[in-house]
Amino acid sequence: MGSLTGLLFAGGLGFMLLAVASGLDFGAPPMLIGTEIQAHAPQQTGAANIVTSVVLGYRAIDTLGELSILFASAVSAGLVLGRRHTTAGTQTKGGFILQSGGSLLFPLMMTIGFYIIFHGHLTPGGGFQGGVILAAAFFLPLLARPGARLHHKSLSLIEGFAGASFILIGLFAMLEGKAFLQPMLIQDTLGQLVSAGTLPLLYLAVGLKVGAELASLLSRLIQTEAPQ
Amino acid sequence: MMLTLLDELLLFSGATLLVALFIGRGLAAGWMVTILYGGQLLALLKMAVLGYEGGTIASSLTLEVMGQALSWRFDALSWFFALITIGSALLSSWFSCGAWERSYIRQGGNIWLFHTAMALNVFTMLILLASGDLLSLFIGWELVSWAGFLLMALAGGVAARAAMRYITYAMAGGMAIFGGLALIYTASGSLQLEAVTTAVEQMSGAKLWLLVILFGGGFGVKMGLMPFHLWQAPAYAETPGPGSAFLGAISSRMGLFAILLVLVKLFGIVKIESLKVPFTLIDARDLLAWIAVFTIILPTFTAMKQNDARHLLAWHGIGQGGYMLLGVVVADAMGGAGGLLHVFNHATYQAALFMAVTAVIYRTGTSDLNKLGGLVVRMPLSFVVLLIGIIGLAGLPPMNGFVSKWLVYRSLLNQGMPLLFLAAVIGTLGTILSVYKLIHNIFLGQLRVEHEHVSEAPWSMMIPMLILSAIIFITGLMPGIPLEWIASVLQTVGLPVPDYTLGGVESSSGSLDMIWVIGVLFAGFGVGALVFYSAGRSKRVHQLDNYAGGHFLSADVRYQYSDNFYAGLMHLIGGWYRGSFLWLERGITSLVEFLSLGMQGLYRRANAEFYLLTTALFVIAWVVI
Amino acid sequence: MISAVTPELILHITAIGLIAIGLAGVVLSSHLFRMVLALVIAEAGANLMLVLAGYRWDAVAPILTSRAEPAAMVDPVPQALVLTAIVIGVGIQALAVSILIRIRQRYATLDRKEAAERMDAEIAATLGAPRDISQEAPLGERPLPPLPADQINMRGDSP
Amino acid sequence: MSTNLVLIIALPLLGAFLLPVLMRSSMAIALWSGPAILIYGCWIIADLWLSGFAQPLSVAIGGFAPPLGINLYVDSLALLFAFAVQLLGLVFWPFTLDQESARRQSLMLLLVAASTGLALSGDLFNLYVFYELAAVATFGLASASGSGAAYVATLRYLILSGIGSVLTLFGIALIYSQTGTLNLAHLAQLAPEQLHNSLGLTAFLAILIGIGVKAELFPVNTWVPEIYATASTRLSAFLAGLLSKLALLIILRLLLLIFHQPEAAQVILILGILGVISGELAAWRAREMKRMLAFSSIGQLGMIFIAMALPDGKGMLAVLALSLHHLIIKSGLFMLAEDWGGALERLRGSAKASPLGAVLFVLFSLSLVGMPPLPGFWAKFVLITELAAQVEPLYLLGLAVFLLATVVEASYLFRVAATLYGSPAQDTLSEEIPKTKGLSLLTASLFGAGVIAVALLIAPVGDGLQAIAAQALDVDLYITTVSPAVSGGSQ
Repeated sequence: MGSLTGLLFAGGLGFMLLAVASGLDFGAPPMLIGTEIQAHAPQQTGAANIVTSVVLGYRAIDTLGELSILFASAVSAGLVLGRRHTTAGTQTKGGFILQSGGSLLFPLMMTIGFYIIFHGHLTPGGGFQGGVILAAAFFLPLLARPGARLHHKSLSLIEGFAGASFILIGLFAMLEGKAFLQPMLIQDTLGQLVSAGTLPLLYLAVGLKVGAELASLLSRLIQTEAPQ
Repeated sequence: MMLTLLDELLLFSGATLLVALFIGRGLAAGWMVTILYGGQLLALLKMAVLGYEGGTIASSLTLEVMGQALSWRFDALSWFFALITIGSALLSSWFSCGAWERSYIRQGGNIWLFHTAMALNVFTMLILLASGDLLSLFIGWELVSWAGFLLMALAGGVAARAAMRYITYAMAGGMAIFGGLALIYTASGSLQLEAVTTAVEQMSGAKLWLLVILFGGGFGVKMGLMPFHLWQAPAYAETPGPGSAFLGAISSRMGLFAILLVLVKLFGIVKIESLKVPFTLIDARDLLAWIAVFTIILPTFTAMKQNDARHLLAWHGIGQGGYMLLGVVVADAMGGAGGLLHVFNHATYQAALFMAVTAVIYRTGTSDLNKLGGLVVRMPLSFVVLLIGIIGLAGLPPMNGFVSKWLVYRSLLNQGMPLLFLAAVIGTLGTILSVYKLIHNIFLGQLRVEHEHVSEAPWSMMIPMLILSAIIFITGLMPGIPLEWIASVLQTVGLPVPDYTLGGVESSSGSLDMIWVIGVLFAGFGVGALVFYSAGRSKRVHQLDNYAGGHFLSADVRYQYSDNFYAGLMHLIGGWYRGSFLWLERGITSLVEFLSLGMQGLYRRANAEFYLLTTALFVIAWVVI
Repeated sequence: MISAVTPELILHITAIGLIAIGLAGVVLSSHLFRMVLALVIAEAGANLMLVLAGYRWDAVAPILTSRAEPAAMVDPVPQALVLTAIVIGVGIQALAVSILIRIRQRYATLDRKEAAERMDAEIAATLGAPRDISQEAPLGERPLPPLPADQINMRGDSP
Repeated sequence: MSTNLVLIIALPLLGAFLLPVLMRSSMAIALWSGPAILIYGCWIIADLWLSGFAQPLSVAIGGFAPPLGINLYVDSLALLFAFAVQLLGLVFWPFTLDQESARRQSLMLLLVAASTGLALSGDLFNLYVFYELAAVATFGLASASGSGAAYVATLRYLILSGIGSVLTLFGIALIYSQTGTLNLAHLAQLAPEQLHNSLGLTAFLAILIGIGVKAELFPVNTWVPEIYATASTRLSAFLAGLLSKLALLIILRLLLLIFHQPEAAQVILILGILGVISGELAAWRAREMKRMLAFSSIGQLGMIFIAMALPDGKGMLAVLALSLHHLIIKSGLFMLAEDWGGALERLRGSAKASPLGAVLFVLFSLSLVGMPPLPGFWAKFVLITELAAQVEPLYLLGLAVFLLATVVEASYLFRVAATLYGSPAQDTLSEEIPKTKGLSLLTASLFGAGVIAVALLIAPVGDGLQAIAAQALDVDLYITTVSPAVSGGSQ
């Protein structure tokens, strides 16, 4: 009875929302700020990837907030899980192929991760995507050797300093008399690797932070495997 | 800044509070506070021009908060009520000093809290009486409510529970007034007193009804009007003795003050009369009158059943409030004067009665009417005080209660309201019967063995009681003294003024001259005494040197029947007022409890996501469709 | 305007359908982990809805290249927003999962009702108060007490 | 210096990122850096206020003029709440010295930063981000007590809040699809043409229900009694006192600036009335201090929602007054509950052992009930005069419910007061009676002193609040201050 009601209500809400959404002019968005940003982004941020301009320029504080959320959830997970470590050493290791595959892939994934981070202002991708790949790179060996442990101390160092450097770059702009998180050092080299001023630096911070954050989250989860 | 006379009074009263608060633990604190009450009385008497000639004296303190101007001032109405307030506080406080205070401390009472609470009550009442606009009226009202709560609750135990009950009623009343205030503010955009009149002019019938119900109900709670009367008797009775005297004398009259100010002065009786109860022949004014009459009858007969002297008196206090409202609602010259005079008279005899009972408790340790008796030989002066008090309460000559009740009856007859008159007379009958129970069970009949060595109440308690008795008699003899103040009050609230003389009132339909009445009465007494002393010779014997039903008496035989007093009458009428609206209170309590249980279930058994889904669905459906 | 199944309709159906499925899942599942999974699905729906907001017919990704200017680019803002929203979602999910692990360790159950029961019992035990729902009146007495008959003496009967 | 304002968001974040690292090297620096940041935040705001802050200003982050970039909108209202955030963050600072303290303090700083952002931000999506940040930090802090009950309560809260976020995000997506902008001022300009239709209303309601989770809106507030009973008292105080008000502030801003349709107000009114009824009645039977406060806070927030639903922003002053009043009172009461938590029966006779605590409890209760001349009375007075001025019967129903709820409120609060002053049960030893003491009593006394101070200075405080409310109501001022200008429209 209750479940049927729930189902019907969910369906009803879905249809209602659909009816509302069908009033939208799909495929021809008003793009009030979108058009403006497209027009001004190259001059104001120097990044070829306009999404990057938005993420690190126009809406940089959103990005800061989102980093903080990741950080908050990592810290909270630390609070929740960190009380008693149940070592997972008893688990069996992966086979030879898994282990050596993990070791082999590690440098490759690191490279790809950093490549994506560094080209975030030019091509699709960026700090988040690259950071996730970095985290995956660290995660692979953990899967292969469940007994192994990540170095939490250095991870938290990276976490802290990467996040801090994002803010410090923003504050540095204030020292220069500009606004907080205002892009600086914009050269007229649109489309090249060294362009877009401080944006790649921000993305590097984001990438490191995301990587460290996710890696520490995942390793915590794996280390606190629930007992029977 | 020049201090006005009102400022002086309020400062004096505030100073009393501070003295009680900070040095109330000291030895002579009670005396000091009493002297300060005397000072307040003097400060009030400096404003006597209000009582005799009318006019207003404003306080120099004004405030403006959130666009609302607050002001305070005194007029004849305030002055009259303030006189009773301070007078009863002075005498109650005097009564509490010395012997009573020591015994209270011995029994573990906190005398500091008691004095502070009394002083706080007086202070807040003066603030209420001084209110110069509706907002300050409401502020004063709430302050008085909470101050009263403090005084009622401080004894703890049963008293605290009674006080809890009181504060729930008082909050409900306060919120009704708050709602009424909001309605007036909406209609006229202001909370000055004149705003009420303008608001009333504009309002439609339904809104006006609502307003009358809100204000009448709100103020009525404090007066103990039916059906909001249940809280009052236990709350007043369980307060420490002098506190009972003070509360019983004046506290619930604050409700009458507010009714006089808002409903009579600002609304106008005419306006109230114009509100018809749908489908019947009566109007709002008749409704009020009938509520008043039922407030007279039911609590009075409930009082008759009480076995605790304090509770008995407290129930009567509720009933007597009905006479005051009845007089005021009839609103002709005699009725208005009678109602207001009864405020004064009631304060005097109620205080005296509570004090006498407290004196008995002080000596015997009980106020249980079934455990007392025969004290007249041990405490003759207290007996006299109680006798004078109950004559006043019953409304018999030569005491002051007679005058005010006579005026009310006269006005009922003059205005052609025989049914109301009849009902009021039934109430008086009940009063007479029950006060006889009071004096009989305490003072008459058999002296109990354990009370053999009881002595008269100490002078610190006796003097205030005697002063009150004197006032009761003198204002009974010369009602013109208070009537002079009441004339200004009536003028202030816009009611007609009777022709009064020192001995009573004069009117075409019937005059009363108490000096003459009492003269005749005393002549009669004299004749009686002459007959008594000349005809028979009485002989004083020990109470056991006697016989009943053919048997000689011994100490273990009870020949005073105080249990199941008025058994026949109770059997006859007991059925139809049993419970007396208790069912209403219980019903509301149970309803709230039931709803509360449901709400907790709502939160505890929550499938929160389901709530969210449902709400989202319904609100969106509501706006989309 | 909806005469046939148009592409935009399908996309909207998908997005809102995901939200509805997620909502239904959260409401209906009796297992806490499934509730978290349903939440993930609902979030995916909301993200899809967000990214659809910037879609334009016949437009390219908002990246400037050396080639000639394209006719139109899609709105970059929703893409940035959805990036943020996804990461937020990931953070919350990770936290939820770690809490789930702890609940499993403490209560050895992830059943929604059972966990709620256990929680209530534990709250009642730590606070030292009976559960709110119990039939006893608070503070052991009715809050607005008609005083016991002997104290209030309403009936006036002799004790 | 208005540009410094961004520091009150940035510095706590910086501190939060670095605290765990710092804790490893120097305990002392780490311990004091958090409070130092908060004190600096207070100072920045106080400095701005004292240097003649009169006109609201808009701070563009990253130097991008709105509506392209994100801006902070700083008016007196936002500044007031931002100040309250810093101050309460300081008051409720988790001064503990254990293994977890770095994490806890770091989360607290994140919560403070997020709350400040909620108060100041002028961008819809940015508000959402800060809202989520506050939520995640709250989850972390709520589960930090480490009991199984806390975990379950947190997870239930998390899922409810997550669903709410989905709805909010959906609403934002709708708004963006319709208008193509996210800046509040810009939206306020566009709203009359584009959002005053069923689509706009749906978006608003979705956001309302989503954010209502934090604002304790009925019926998405079922987490309240669970979380408040399991989380630390200080966190409960922060959540009940401040965070709920910030969520409310967002809803208020949206309502005033963008969605001033009568239907939106009506939904809020109905939910508010239900909230008052359910909260106050449930509190009436509560058998435990923290739960009682939790339910009572639901009721109080329902009252604020009723005030918010008044048309044309008439309830602005009432919302402000009630919010600030509730903020002070509930914080104080929760501080008392820190020692007086647990069954109410245990409190019998506590007044003897802790007279100050009992007096404070009575003071807070009186103010909450609305006894003149305490500040609670004025807050309620402002509300009921506005409510009575409405002709629609629903508002009058709200008025009646409000008045009746006050009676219920008085009844249960004073039952507790009577318990405090009653005599202890015979078989309890005096050591068993809980006593208020230490830091929590001190904090509660501070709040008590605040209540008395406001009561004495009610006239200037009232004037100040009226000025703040008038400024917050001025939609044109908001738009001209931010002055979002876009040259081109849709192509």
